[in-house]
Amino acid sequence: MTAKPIRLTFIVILLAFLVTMPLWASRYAVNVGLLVCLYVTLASMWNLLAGYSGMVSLGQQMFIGLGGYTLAVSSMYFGVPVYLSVLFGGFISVFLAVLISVSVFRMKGVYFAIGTWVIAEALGICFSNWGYVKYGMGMFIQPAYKLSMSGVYYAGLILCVSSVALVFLLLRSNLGLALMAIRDDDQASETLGVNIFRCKFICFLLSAFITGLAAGVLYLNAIFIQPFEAFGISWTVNLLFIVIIGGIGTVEGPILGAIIFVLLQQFLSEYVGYNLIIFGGITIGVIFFAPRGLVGTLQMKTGWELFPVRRQ
Amino acid sequence: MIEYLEPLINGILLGGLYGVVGIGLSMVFGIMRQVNLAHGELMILSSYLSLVFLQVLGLHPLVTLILVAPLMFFIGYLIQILLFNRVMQRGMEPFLMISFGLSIIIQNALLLIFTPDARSLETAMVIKGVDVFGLFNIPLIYLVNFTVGALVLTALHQFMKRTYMGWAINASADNETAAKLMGINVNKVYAYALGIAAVTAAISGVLVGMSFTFYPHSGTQYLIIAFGVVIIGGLGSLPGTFLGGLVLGVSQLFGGRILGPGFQLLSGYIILLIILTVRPQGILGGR
Amino acid sequence: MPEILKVNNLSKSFGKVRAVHDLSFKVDQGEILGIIGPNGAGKTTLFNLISGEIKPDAGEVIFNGKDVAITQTFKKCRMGIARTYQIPRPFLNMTILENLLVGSIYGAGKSYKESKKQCVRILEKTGLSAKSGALVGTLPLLDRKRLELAKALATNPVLLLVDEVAGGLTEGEVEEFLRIIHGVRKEGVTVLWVEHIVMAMTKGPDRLLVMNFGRRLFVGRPDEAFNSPDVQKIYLGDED
Amino acid sequence: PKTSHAARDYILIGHPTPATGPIAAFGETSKYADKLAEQEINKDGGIFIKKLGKKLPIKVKSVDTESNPTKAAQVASKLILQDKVDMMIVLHTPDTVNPVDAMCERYEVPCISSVAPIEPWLTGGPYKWSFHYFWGLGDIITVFTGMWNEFAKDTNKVVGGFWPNDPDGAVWAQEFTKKLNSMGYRVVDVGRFPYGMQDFSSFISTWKKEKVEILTGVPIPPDWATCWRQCHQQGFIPKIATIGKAILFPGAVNALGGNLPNGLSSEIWWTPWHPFKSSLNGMSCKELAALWTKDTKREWTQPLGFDYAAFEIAANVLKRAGSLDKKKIRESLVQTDLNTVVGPIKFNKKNYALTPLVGGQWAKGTKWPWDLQITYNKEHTNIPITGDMIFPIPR
Amino acid sequence: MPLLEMKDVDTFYGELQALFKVSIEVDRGRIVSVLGANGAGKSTLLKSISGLLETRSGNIVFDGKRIDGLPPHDIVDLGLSLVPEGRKIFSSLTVRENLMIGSYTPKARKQSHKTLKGILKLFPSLHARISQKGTDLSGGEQQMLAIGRALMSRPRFIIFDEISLGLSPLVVKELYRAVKKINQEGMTVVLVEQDVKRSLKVADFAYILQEGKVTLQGNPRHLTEETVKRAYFGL
Ligand SMILES: Nc1ncnc2c1ncn2[C@@H]1O[C@H](COP(=O)(O)OP(=O)(O)OP(=O)(O)O)[C@@H](O)[C@H]1O
Ligand SMILES: Nc1ncnc2c1ncn2[C@@H]1O[C@H](COP(=O)(O)OP(=O)(O)OP(=O)(O)O)[C@@H](O)[C@H]1O
Ligand SMILES: [Mg+2]
Ligand SMILES: [Mg+2]
Repeated sequence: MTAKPIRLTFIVILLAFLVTMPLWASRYAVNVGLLVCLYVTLASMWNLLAGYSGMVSLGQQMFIGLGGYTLAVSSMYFGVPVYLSVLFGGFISVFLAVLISVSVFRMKGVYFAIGTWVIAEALGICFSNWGYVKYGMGMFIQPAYKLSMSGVYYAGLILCVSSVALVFLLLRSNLGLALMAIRDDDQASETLGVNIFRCKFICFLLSAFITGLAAGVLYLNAIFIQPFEAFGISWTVNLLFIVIIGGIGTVEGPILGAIIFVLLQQFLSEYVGYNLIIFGGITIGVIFFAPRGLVGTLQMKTGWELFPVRRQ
Repeated sequence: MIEYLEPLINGILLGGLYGVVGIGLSMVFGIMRQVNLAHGELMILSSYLSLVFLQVLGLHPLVTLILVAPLMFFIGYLIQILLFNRVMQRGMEPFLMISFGLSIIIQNALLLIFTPDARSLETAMVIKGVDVFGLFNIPLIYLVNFTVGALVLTALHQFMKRTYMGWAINASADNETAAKLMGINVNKVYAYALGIAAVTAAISGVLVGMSFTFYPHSGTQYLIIAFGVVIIGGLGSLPGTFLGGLVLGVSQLFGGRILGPGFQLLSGYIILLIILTVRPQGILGGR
Repeated sequence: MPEILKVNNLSKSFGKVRAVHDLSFKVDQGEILGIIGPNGAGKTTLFNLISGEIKPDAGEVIFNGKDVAITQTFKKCRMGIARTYQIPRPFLNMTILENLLVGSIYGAGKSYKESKKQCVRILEKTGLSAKSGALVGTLPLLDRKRLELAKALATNPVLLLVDEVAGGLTEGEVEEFLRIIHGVRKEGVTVLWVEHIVMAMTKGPDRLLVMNFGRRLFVGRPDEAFNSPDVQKIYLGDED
Repeated sequence: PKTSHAARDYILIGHPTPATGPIAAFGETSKYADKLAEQEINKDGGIFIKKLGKKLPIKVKSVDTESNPTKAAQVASKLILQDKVDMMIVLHTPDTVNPVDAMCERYEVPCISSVAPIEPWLTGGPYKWSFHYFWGLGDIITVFTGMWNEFAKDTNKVVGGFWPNDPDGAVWAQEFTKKLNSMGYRVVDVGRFPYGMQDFSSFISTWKKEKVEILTGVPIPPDWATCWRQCHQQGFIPKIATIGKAILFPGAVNALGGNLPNGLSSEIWWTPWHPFKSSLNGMSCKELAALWTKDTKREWTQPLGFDYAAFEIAANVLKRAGSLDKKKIRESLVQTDLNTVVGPIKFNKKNYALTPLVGGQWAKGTKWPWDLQITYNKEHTNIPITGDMIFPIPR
Repeated sequence: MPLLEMKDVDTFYGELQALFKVSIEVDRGRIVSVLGANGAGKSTLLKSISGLLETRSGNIVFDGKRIDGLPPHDIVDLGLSLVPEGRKIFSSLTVRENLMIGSYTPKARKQSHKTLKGILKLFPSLHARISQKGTDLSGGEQQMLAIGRALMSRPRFIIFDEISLGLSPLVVKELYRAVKKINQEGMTVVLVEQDVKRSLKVADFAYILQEGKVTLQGNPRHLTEETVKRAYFGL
């Protein structure tokens, strides 16, 4: 097959482009690049849950908020180096994921979606009632003032590349097979020996960990965190937009979706008053014209995949 | 004892309102198996429509329903025909996205037309209380909300259980192909269903508009209530929706009374999570 | 022959319906036990109880000397109990090969390489080789039935529960399934087979279990069963 | 990191504003005030830049924050990095001001911010590049208690607190409780509560039980509307209700419905009666409010003056800097000493300036359904009293 | 004039052609059997008639009216009913509601209660489960429900896809008796059945499909087992 070398070259060129970006691109471009990287990461993790394991979560923001707050608390109150704090954020997110897993895995489909959302809302309320993190006032992550832009960018890039690679490898692994089976028919997959709880659990933890990390990097860039926003549903709605516009259940979907999303956001913010109406219109339009997302529709038309996960 | 009677009664009555807020979503969510993120906006749109009629024609808010309800039915019908019908069979996500797009369009169009100013549907009722044995007052508006809520839910439940249209809505959602083979015009039936859901949104929009103030972005807040209510009760069960409203209302007010006001909303969520953990299909949910 | 499965006083009700009622029987290793009975007699429910998808109200399911009535489904599969569904339940968005790999990797616990080899063999055996890369969504009924059986075989079963795989097939196709199942038995697999096709049930099983209203009505050789007046009355109906 | 000035023939001022979302009501006047000030500044060519030897007009670039802090940070960095703004102006609530100021600190861009109390703003300090003008908590406590003290004899000095768990609520609860206790008031605090509650009966019955006669707090408008209506439903009407934030906007007040706004008191940071003049063209506050009403057919609101004043400061600072070098602009900001429509602005060591605060009350109006009257001015007697306090709140 | 006439119909699944110029005729009051191996295109044929699948060319005339291109629900209104492959029971309706929805068309509604009684008599095991959820039934019971549901519309023309799938021999026998009876009362019937012998025994006419084409047609009494087999497998 000739597809394989083409694919490899493409990936290498893309990587080279991304890695050298801070050297030649404007700082604005790098900033946008960072946002794209972070959204790719977050969306890939949502896609891992929703697109491959059938766990449509509306509560990813719980890990975003937790990651951000862990960063804020440990860097501001304990003087922990920022990047280490970001790592803590990942671990705390995993901890939360373990705590709630027994409860949320009993729920399926929309129940799971709403269940996770409610947990995130509840966490938001808890944080806004908690004096230690300054109630609803929010916190500044001041050590981040001093970080270099390219440093944060590379952190984002590493997360982005490793999350995509992780999803790809995971799907090519045996676990990926089980996940797809669970998504299609969970009961039937169980009678074929798949331990559903374990598979979902692994995915959920991975997704929590990386989402927590990405949130840390995100708030290194945003610097100010506030509970209602950090634990707000709009995060997951954005991820939903990215994954669905890009193509759910594909590795490439979140990448394309994130690029479109970030560029749209940058572009639209200037149309004050109309920006969201246009955004809504575009959302509906894309769903109509590319029902399987852009990547899904492209794949149908051309049959070409950048990251093939099927077993022949 | 008396101390707990007040939150109990208030909670039940508040729950009635929550129930109505949930019905429209329950129709779409439980019966058509889709998540309509624009439900809250349909409610608030109705509140604004009622406001317009109220100001232009000088009617009582409840009376404006005579105009608002058919109008919303028509709007719901059109939304289904033009937008939702195209993605009904494509799983959960495309529908989620389209309804999300619709919700931000409605929200921001309202913002452009009506400015971000607060509005309310004025009636003399809102500041009246009903004295209960001289112990405490129950807001009159709560009684109205509860009564309307109970009526709407009962009517709709009977409609879904006893009429061909009700069966047809359920059947279409279960299996489109088979429904077509029964002679059901599936697209039209869905459009009726969303029309009905929009009418319940209109009713809850007017009640909410009378009880509270509203803004173009108020919809979101009611959406999560509606979700809670439907989930607690169990998908597809209209009595469940009403029960869900009561459970949410009572647990909020009790939580607020016992744990402190900061925990009023939180205790509602916690009860919700506990119920879902113990009974992942909701209280009256079948599967 | 050692006995591999023993069902003791098993009961399961759904509301007022007693789907399986105080049922007991034994199966020897390597045997093919056919199960027949009127519609709603409880055959599928019995399978669900053995494979673990539903838990019994009372009674025990003894597999290889161990009571597995409340063991989790996936564990039972790994112990060697495999099943097919009356209405095929393939993984629609996966290829045929992938469908089988799930069972082989998770149920049989093999490595990816070994699994692939095994699956290719099973695909040949069930006549699906030509379509191994196709998505399941478009397959016609016969192929779905074949796939249903192939998936179960991929888990390397000790005990295979077959629920109406031959329903809706032509005589020739039924005979093909008969051959496959006899082939499986030759490898030492015990088979429980539910079917409404009289031809298959006379030729296939060593013994027949006849169920009615969740109870055991008759156990014995197929010819005996079909000649029994009780069975004729409740199951076959009068000659026309 | 440095941001250099882009070659262009105008001065670019970035202005993130909450045009949509829950706090959009604050941003309502932004667009109008921006235009007005921009026209005035550019009337005779704009601002003289020494290095170029000519005047450059200013241009304002507004972007929407969607009332979301993270979005605000994002659009601010776009303004800084992509549009290379020479200066930033940001107003309206900590949620908008804090993240934008953080971005300005990070990328070293001079920034003028306002309409967020000093205390939550200060938590992001010490600031180098951001300069803030507004009132602080001390001022508001003084004004509120000042208003109550005038009727000290006629109340039992029991104060009910209605403070949400947002940036303002947290700080207000703490400071008010401390101060009020020292002044001989008793505070009945029901605790911090989240936005969007539908039922406040547990609050109200607590206040009733504790015989509260003065109600105070800093809720958002919808929560206050719900609470105040339910107070009436429960037959609980305190003698005084002094509420921050929720009754700033005529829209929110009208929406209370019926006679409910009558007698509600609040803080006042700007009115048409403030005795200040525009540093751009000498226009009085009254004229400014009249212009707004003429052009938009709507009642004046308090943010109008503050929106406008931000541009007065910007023009003055740029004029004195005579340069687009960010350091020079900052220096010039430090030296600011200007009389604006919201009063004199002179930034202190911590980069903020306090603006005068008085107290007032909503009463039946003539032109509009409800008018905000200034009823208390002890600390700033140059601001005239326009009406007498209605006491107690009529039933 | 035949009740149903289908001429040179081509049907596709996407790019894949499943029917090639298929022509069939069904006379009023007949029982017609459609036979063929798995994948021969029987279900495709039936779906084309009932409007579930669009035909690409050719025409279908039912009772003098062209029905190709009409949506399925309009075709049902004309009195044509299909028992689909795979039962397709409505999961949120009870057995009773599943049956009642069968009489959705205005004509059928008027007599729904009477029809219901008749159907419960035909399938007594449904009677016992009348308020149970439709999909909680056993496989065979679901098949009965699907058949009963289609009969509820009191069609003039009924098509059974895999009529006896999953039914016990006893029930099958009774079902065939019932089919004969409703046929005698005037209903036109099309049967798809894997049990060739039984099917040919009741049919007045038979079509045999192979790979999407009609390879044999005729009166069953004139068809020998040999010719049928050949038409089936193309031996
Ligand atoms: N989940 C359920 N809820 C309620 N009743 C059920 C459920 N599952 C099965 N039943 C009932 O239990 C009885 C036994 O069903 P089962 O599926 O075991 O029958 P079966 O012998 O497999 O019949 P068939 O030959 O028709 O497939 C049936 O009468 C059925 O209606
Ligand atoms: N949804 C579909 N998409 C693509 N191809 C299909 C689809 N359904 C059927 N086919 C193909 O069309 C052909 C005819 O199928 P059809 O279902 O009509 O056969 P059949 O005679 O009814 O067989 P069976 O006895 O298995 O029901 C088969 O080759 C099948 O693979
Ligand atoms: Mg069965
Ligand atoms: Mg078929």
